[in-house]
Amino acid sequence: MKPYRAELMVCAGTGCVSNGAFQVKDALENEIKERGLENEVRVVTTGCNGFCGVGPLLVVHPDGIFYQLLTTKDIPYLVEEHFLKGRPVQRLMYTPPEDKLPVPKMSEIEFFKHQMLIALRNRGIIDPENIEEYIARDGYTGLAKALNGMTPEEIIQTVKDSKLRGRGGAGFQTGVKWELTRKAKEKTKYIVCNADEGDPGAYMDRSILESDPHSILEGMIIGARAIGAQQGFIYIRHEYPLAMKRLLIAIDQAKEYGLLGDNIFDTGFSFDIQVHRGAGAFVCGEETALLSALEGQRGEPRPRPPYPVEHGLSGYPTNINNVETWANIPVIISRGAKWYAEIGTENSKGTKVFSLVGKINNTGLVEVPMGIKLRDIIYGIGGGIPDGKKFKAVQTGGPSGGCIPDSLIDLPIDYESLKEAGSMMGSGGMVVMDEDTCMVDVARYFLTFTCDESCGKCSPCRDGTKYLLDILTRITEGKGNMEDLDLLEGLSKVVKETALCGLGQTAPNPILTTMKYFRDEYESHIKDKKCPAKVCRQLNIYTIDEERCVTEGHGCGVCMRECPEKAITGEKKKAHKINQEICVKCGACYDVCRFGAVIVE
Amino acid sequence: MPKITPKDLARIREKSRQSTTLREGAGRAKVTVHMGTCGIAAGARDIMSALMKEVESRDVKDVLVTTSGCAGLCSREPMITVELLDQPPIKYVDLTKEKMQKIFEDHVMNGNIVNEYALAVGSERAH
Amino acid sequence: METNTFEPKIVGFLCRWCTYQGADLAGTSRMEYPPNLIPVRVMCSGRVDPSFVMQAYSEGADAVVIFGCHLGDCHYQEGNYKAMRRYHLLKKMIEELGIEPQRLQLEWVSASEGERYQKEVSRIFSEVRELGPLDLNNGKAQSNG
Amino acid sequence: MINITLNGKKLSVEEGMTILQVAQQERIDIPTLCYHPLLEPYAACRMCVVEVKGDSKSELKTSCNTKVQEGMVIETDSERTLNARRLNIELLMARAPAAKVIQEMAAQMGIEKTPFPIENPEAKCILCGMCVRVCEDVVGAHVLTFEERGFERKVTTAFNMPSEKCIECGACAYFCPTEAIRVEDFRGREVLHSELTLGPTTAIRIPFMQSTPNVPFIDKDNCIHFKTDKCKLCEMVCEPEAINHDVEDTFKEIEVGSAVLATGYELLDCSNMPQYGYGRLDNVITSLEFEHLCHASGPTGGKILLKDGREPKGVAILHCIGSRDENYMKYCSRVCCMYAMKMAHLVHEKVDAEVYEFYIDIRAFGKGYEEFYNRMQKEGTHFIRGKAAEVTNAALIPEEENKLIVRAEDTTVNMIRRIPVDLVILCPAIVARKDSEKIMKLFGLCSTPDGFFKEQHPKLGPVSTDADGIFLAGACQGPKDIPDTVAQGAGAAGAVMSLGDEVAIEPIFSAIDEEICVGCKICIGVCPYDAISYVEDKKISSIEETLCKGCGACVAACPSGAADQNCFTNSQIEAEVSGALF
Repeated sequence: MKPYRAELMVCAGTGCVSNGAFQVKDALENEIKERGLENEVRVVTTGCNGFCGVGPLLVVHPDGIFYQLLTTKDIPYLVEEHFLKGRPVQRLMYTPPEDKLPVPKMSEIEFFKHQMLIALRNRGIIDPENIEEYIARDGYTGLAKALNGMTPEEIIQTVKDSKLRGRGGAGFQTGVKWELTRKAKEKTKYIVCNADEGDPGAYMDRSILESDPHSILEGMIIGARAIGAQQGFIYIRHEYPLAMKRLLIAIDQAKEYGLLGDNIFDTGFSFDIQVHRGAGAFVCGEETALLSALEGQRGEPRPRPPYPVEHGLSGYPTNINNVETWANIPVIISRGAKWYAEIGTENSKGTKVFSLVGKINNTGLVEVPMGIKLRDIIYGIGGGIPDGKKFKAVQTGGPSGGCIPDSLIDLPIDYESLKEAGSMMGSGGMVVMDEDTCMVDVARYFLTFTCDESCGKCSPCRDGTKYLLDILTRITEGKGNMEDLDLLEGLSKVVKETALCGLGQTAPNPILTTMKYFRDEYESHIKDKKCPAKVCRQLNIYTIDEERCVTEGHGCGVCMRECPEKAITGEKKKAHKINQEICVKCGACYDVCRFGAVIVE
Repeated sequence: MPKITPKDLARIREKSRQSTTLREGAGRAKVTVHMGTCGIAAGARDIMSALMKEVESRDVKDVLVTTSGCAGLCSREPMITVELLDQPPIKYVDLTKEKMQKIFEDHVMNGNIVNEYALAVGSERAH
Repeated sequence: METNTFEPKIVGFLCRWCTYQGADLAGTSRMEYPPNLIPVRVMCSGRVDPSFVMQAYSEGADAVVIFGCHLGDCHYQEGNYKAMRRYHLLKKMIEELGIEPQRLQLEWVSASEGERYQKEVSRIFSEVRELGPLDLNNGKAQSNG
Repeated sequence: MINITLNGKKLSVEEGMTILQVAQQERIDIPTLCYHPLLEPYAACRMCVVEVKGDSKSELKTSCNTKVQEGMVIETDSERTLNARRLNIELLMARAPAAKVIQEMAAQMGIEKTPFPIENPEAKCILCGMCVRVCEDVVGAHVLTFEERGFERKVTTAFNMPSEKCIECGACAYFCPTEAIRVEDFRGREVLHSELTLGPTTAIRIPFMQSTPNVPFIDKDNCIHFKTDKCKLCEMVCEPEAINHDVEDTFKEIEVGSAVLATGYELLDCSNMPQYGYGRLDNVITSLEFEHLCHASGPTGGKILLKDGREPKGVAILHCIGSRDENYMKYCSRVCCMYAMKMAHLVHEKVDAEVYEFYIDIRAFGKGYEEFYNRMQKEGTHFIRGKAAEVTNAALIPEEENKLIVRAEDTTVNMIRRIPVDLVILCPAIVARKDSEKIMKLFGLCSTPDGFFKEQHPKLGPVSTDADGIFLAGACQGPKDIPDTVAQGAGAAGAVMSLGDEVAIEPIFSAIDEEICVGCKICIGVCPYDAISYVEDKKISSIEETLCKGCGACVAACPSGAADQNCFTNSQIEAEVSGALF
């Protein structure tokens, strides 16, 4: 392998790619060639780095300099200064929100500093399309160990001892699940990797698939060995074309190297993996629905029992784990259960990847040890709330998780505490909300999603979520009454208790938690017909500060032109007025007034 | 290609070590070539290529080669700084290709400072 | 137009199972057909010895018709096939002798086909009437009566 | 055995049972909508939830798919359970307000009104998936499916188009708990299940009340299993395990000396005669269907009812439908006049209705028949001499509204009459069975021009046929009433009996003159009955007289003139030819 003095790791995760990472990469390569540096400096495309909020980004090794928000225009200057002259360009570095000085080194950026990478261990460090780079980072040593030195029972025992819990949401003990599948009577067994990540705003699985596909393959091969499966499936959603491509490349490479297929490592153990594209139904992330989809049926959940470990794909015992769980397996095997079990809390071991989004300075993917306090994630890694606003709540666990209020900011994050707070771990979505967020609107937003994604099989979920959404919409439009709150609560509880699958059982969580922690907001919507956060426009009253309109804006009349209902009247250089009887509260006047003369109450 | 064995894994790992060492930023030695305008004018590029050639031909995995801007001593360019793990950095000045080879051989590989080319032993770092 | 008043003599060999019954049916159904065909009942069309046909010509018949069951329906399984083989040979033979081939005919009529029997007999009658008398001895047809 | 506590009662039940099964065994009522014992649990309606109490927490579980486990404590009517069911039924009430089963279930729970908005007050479908599952899992036709998801979910066919894969089994409608699915036949007529015995029929049935043996059989043409290879529900429910779909028809060969054919007749298919509206208009039926209707074990228990359940006020009986008709059957079907009068008598007896008989001639020729005709005239049956021209539902005057109008020329008064009635009974022609041709081939028989089997002689051999040992009885020989059929049957049986042990051989046979035969063996080749053998020591051929059927093929073939046939000797035929030409 030809040595280079510097390697430029261009993030080619979906986030950065959509912001133009490939154009930046091409520009970099051109520029390097032009400067005659192609024998010294190499450009490598990696998977997602996690800090997606500032992409396209570039990490220069060996110095570890982190460049953000790159455009093709920046490239010539960057190459000349840094790679030719050796002067890192401060202008393109990350500057923390409250600081003036840029932080040049990736390892010193707050966002990265507090993370602990296990599932994401290779992100940004290896080329995901090159198996040798994965091997160079101790890849497939776990597999070698598992196949050559361990019995299936020992592998299962190791996973059990590590106390790894399923990262898909429910948090079932992975080792126990493996054992159940292994003990099932049928000889034919399957394992499935659930890569149907459907939570809006969450993309940890995609990131792992894009940056380190081999870690999943390795995990699955070890799992297959332990369980006794002959065939594995990866159910990946069609919306992840890049992840899909890299996965297929990885499978081809693994087959070429004899790590997949017949007689792996000459141990007589054979295993193959097939990739199955999903068509993007949220419910297919539910394991029984996923199995239906894999069988070619409608992606609908089936009643459990029987559980997939006994009666899964085509009736055979099937073990389903999600991407992040599989990615943890190789490290647990190669470094041992004891090492892993030391990370995290009593009942939740290891690390968890969260996708930190919403009203937060540093959006991106973070992997942190279990038990970390919410505060550390939001204020430490996340860099706090933008514009100095107040933190209000955080929604964890995707659209069917719950909202955790600021009063619980010191809550340690693990499966049990989140559940106790009315939310859940889910697959690791984390949506941060500031004081400008209306919690009723938030609940309505998430219900819109779950209602839309309900498969419609069982009536509580199909009809229940629809009527829950109806009631919430009613409330946000100021048409609610206090009986609605009882109906909302009662129906939410019944849906939660009686829905067929996880989608329905968790769909009311946003309502129940917001009602628990922010009941006053609901009451304000109903009793006072006011939205405290001024988000629900139907409840707002728009008026014009006449003095400001004249003195600042000289009666410019933009609002008048913009008003679709012609509710605003006035003349040039005189104060304008809104006729409240005609006003439909669309908020257009508020959006266009440059002088702050339109007031929302 | 034929199937690989666990032993092959180690071989591949070794082979790819160079790049991963770079990315982990943890080499035994680090050579900084000062490539400010002055350095380039004085022939730092030749020094750099000589250095790269050494690294390549000797197939060393644990030496990081990097660049920096002007070190402020423009009259003595081309100039490099060699840092060995746990040792203070050494600056070499007025370099030629031949000198570079000797420094690589003696200092980088074997740990003996080449006093005749050295400017001084200092504590400054590249960044 | 001169009307043809020639009354030909036609000998018909009728299979006992099909055509004879069919002829019976034509009779009981009160169907009209020329009386010029004189039926000779045989057990089966396969029973018709070629010598009978030749004898008929020699004794003054203007035409000979063999009637049998439809192919596949023979009471004796395959007698009508035997008749059909002989019919084709006979046809060649009478041509050699200078007799018009239309003067020998083979027809299938089943027991339920009284109507068909009537039609076939009428047809054959008018064809033979057109041909005129069979002249075997240089224009001096031998007449027995 | 597993020990559980159900509603406070300690029970020991079999392993593998579901909670619902145990509850049903204990006569505890758990409401279900999407559950059917013959289908896999679907657990979608969530009505069957029960509370399962554990050590630390209690959970609501659907009883249809949850199997009992050791130590389970189950409450089927705890407040929590009832509350969940109540809200669930309220949701379904909003979705399917017109579904009777939902209304009843809600009423039982004391719910009058749903708090949720009703979008379509006509809606009946509760999306229990019963139809889809039946079509998919049981029938295997894969026609029905769901489209859309969530609230918009619907049951439909692929692309919302009529599916060619539908085998028209009607299972979906049968399983539908809310009558949201109904079956209509291709003429737009709705088929009710009570009517199935009159229309398309169930695949398992007892062919008719007096059938022997009196057991159900599977009609392969209508059985779902033989169309899709699935279903077999009957096999599942039959406790004595008497049903086996894999049994193939077996053919037994029985050697007999003679056979009586009594293969019967068919009625002319009236749907090919559009003027009478059969199959197109409601309440136009055939005489056989009327017979079925009147039967005590028939669909109405012997009551004469119209399709909508009303009693008819006027009944028209149309004679000679396809009989005595140049376009269909030229012959008289013989029995219709009398049975038509019997039907008129039945109508008088059972309902208060006017009866009109449209006839060409009344043929009451049997013993006591004319007397019955007179009696019917006295009973008030209107006899209209004139063949009915058409049956229509197009009313011209108010009295004809919602009636069937029979139009005919009354030849006794020389006028066209339109008579409005409620029920029209057609008396179709009796015709030979469609498969009679096959039987004729099989037995070497002939038919008369009308297609019925031909007897040997109309007067001298009315039961025997041209084929030895084959006899006829009943309507296969021609339209016949019951007394005639019985008489002919007795005659046929008698003919068979009189055959005795002796074999009657043909009076006509062939023989070979030993003196003339040269042993060329040509005759052996032509004999279809293997009746000729070669006598080795005499070097001649010889005919076994009992085997010879007397076709004379050998005689015609014999080159030496040794073979001859008695009664039809060569010289006899030659003489006959000579005689003919005399």
